[in-house]
Amino acid sequence: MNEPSKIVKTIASIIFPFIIVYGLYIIVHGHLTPGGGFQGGAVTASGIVLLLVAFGSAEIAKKIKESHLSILESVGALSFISLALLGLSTAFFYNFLAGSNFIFGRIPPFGSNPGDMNTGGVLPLMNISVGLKVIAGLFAVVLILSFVARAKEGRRK
Amino acid sequence: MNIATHSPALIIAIPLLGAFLTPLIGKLGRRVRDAFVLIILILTSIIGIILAQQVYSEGVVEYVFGGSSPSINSSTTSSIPIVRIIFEIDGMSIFMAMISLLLAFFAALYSISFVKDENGSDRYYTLLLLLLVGMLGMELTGDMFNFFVFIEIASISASALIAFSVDRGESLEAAIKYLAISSIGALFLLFAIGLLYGQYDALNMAMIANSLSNTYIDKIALILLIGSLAMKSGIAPMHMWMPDAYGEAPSSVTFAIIAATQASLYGLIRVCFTIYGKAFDMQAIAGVLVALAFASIFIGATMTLIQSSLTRAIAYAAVAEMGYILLGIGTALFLGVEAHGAVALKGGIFHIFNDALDMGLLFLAAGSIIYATKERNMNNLGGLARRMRFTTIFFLIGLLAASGMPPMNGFASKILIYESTYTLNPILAIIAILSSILMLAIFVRIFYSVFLGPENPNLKDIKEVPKPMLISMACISLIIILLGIFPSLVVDSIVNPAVHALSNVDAYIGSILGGV
Amino acid sequence: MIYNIPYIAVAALIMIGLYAILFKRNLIKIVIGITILESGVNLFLITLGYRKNAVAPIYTNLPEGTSIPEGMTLPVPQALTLTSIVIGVAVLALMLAISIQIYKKYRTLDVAKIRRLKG
Amino acid sequence: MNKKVALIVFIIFSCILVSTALTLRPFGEPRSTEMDDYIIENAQNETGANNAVTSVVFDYRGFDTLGEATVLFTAVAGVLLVLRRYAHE
Repeated sequence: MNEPSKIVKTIASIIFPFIIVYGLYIIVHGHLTPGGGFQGGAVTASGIVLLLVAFGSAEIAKKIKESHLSILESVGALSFISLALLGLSTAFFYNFLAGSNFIFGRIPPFGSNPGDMNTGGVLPLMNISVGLKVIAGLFAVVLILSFVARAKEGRRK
Repeated sequence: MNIATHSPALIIAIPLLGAFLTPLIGKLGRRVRDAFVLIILILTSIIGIILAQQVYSEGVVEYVFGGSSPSINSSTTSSIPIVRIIFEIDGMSIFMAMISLLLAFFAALYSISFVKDENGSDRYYTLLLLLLVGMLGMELTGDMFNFFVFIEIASISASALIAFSVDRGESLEAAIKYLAISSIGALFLLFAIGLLYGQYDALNMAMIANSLSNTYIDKIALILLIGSLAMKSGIAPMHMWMPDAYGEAPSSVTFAIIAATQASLYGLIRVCFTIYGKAFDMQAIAGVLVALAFASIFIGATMTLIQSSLTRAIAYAAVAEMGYILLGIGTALFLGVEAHGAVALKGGIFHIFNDALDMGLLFLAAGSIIYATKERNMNNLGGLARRMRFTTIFFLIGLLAASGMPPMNGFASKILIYESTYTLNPILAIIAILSSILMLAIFVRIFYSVFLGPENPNLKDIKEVPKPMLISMACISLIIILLGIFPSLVVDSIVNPAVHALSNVDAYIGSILGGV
Repeated sequence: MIYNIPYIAVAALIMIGLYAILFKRNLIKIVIGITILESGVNLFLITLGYRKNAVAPIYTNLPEGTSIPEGMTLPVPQALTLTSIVIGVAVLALMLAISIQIYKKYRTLDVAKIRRLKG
Repeated sequence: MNKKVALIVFIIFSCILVSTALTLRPFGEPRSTEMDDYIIENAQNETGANNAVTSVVFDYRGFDTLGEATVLFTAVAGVLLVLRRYAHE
């Protein structure tokens, strides 16, 4: 396989931060606008996959290992289930932050409103942990598939 | 925080937490991880026992996820529709959950020395715990879509485990077959759930059961539900994945997958008895189920005869055993649970427990043979009784129990099934008994060719398998013999509540919707 | 029958998927068939949630004069579809991984040729 | 032989699907919406989120989402297990 051209690499490195920021925006605004952890995580992971395509898996493999990704994924999953367990004083998955004075605790006025970040109880936190999990998980899958593709190339040469 | 109140949530949360932690714990070394997995499984079993006590004292236990109170209080149910996921645990659910816990625990114990590929064993235990989570979720949930999610967890983890020995082409093939069939089945299940949701705007099983109204769409949904769940439980025309998956997976995995298959069968029972049982006349469906049961018994018994691979032969016998369970359940549905059907239902449900133990023990013994000799073909085995004394005894117990011989537990449940099938039609009962005798003959032949007979010169220096494997086989043999001698031990304490739960649909619906 | 067109599209997608699963011999094409089948089921779920002339159930900058709840689509089918899509991705990833291993082992993806397990 | 069975299965399923599509309720006119209307009206108040879909995903049916995240976790673990020979290159 030929090395991608300089144009591809340059454009990828320019676009990359925008995709990441957009994906993170979708994750943290999940409780206000369309989107959420899964969707934003998929966007962010696709941004990283763009780098993988542009620079090749060998370059990326130097920076990040799939064992790190699987740890990151475990951390995301653990923080999600911990948030669910924290509500256990009432019930599993109880939204214990909604209506409290703590972070994200405000209740928005009923009906149309411009949107307030500081609402939603545990939902934004869950969005973030799921987002982390999805980024790590999807990227781990794509990374290992690219390793397989590279191994196949090696054999042919 | 009261553990008893939250036990329905904890029984899922603890193995899930364990599964998420296993990759991290695995970095600390092999022994720590093995101990960790076993501790998680013991903890889950303790929670299961607490939950069981609650179920047997209260009847039906509900748990509302994310509600302002985990239990349903009757004053609010009338004004607020059921929007949250509810776990609804009755005698039948907890019966299945106990089987799953038992099998998962012994599968893990057996794996400690059985799984030698250290490179992938962290993920192996992660997936084993996730398989347990999937089975428990399927059995305890009272929500249709939640059932779909857990069926997917169970089938994805099971197929990854079947493919564990990635260097064998056969196990990869079995894995993709299992995954493809499971996901097609699950998609049709989801389609049926969508049909029911579009009709009644409800996903809760009790809610749907209460509002079914015998329209054309409901009938289509019933056909799709039964078809997809029968496909997942390996019943005759859709059984082709079962010998592959059971035969090619590592034996400890097969042991756990038996429980996953039975969890799908539990879904089928739940659909037939609880969801559709009240609003629909199930006679026609029951006739179809009995026919499928006979097809399974016939195909299972005849195909066992021509196998040369040890594990595949046992896998076909498992198809036949699935047929016996379905025979009991179909007969019960046909005769009606209030009348003669109660005996059939009791036999069918008791046989679920016995099938798990008997087939499981046979697979574990076969796994020990493969572990010791690295050989699956029965023609290349022989004279193992001299070298592997304990395994021989366990295999003998397993085959006597599986073919329904009197002192074993398989007899206790099969006699109930024969008895009730006889009231349905004497010829059917005779066919069932004859197939069982045929199975015994086949098993005796297998036993002879593997354990007795001339010793193969290549197998001179084999040894008995390590202790954890022997302990798990010994425990299961002990349970089998104990149940054979004192069947009332289990029948009175856990089988009868399950039968009662299935025949009492109004209690199931009433506990969610408040008094009926 | 114009109002039933989305359901016809669902039926068509499921039929295309089934056709690929039943009649194609290439493993990758079977996997694609399962994915198309899944898209059909997802489309079905999302069509169940639509109400005529309704907007998405999001209150941020909601258009003036939207009647609540009749002017909003049903939120539950959307959540179910999201779950189902993620599950589909998971199944797809595992099926492709196993297919890769099968290809490495047998050097072919033709299901008729790799079928060692018979009887 | 096998092709014929597949054809019969395909035809049966097609008939079921088309007949279902024609007998379903009209598109865009849900028959009963009790559960969804409750969620639309109370999501803001009970969960504090403006997005009713997110409140369903993470609050009302949060347990499903835990299952969904678990499915993804399972699949990633499965892929890494199946392709473990290529992992450390």
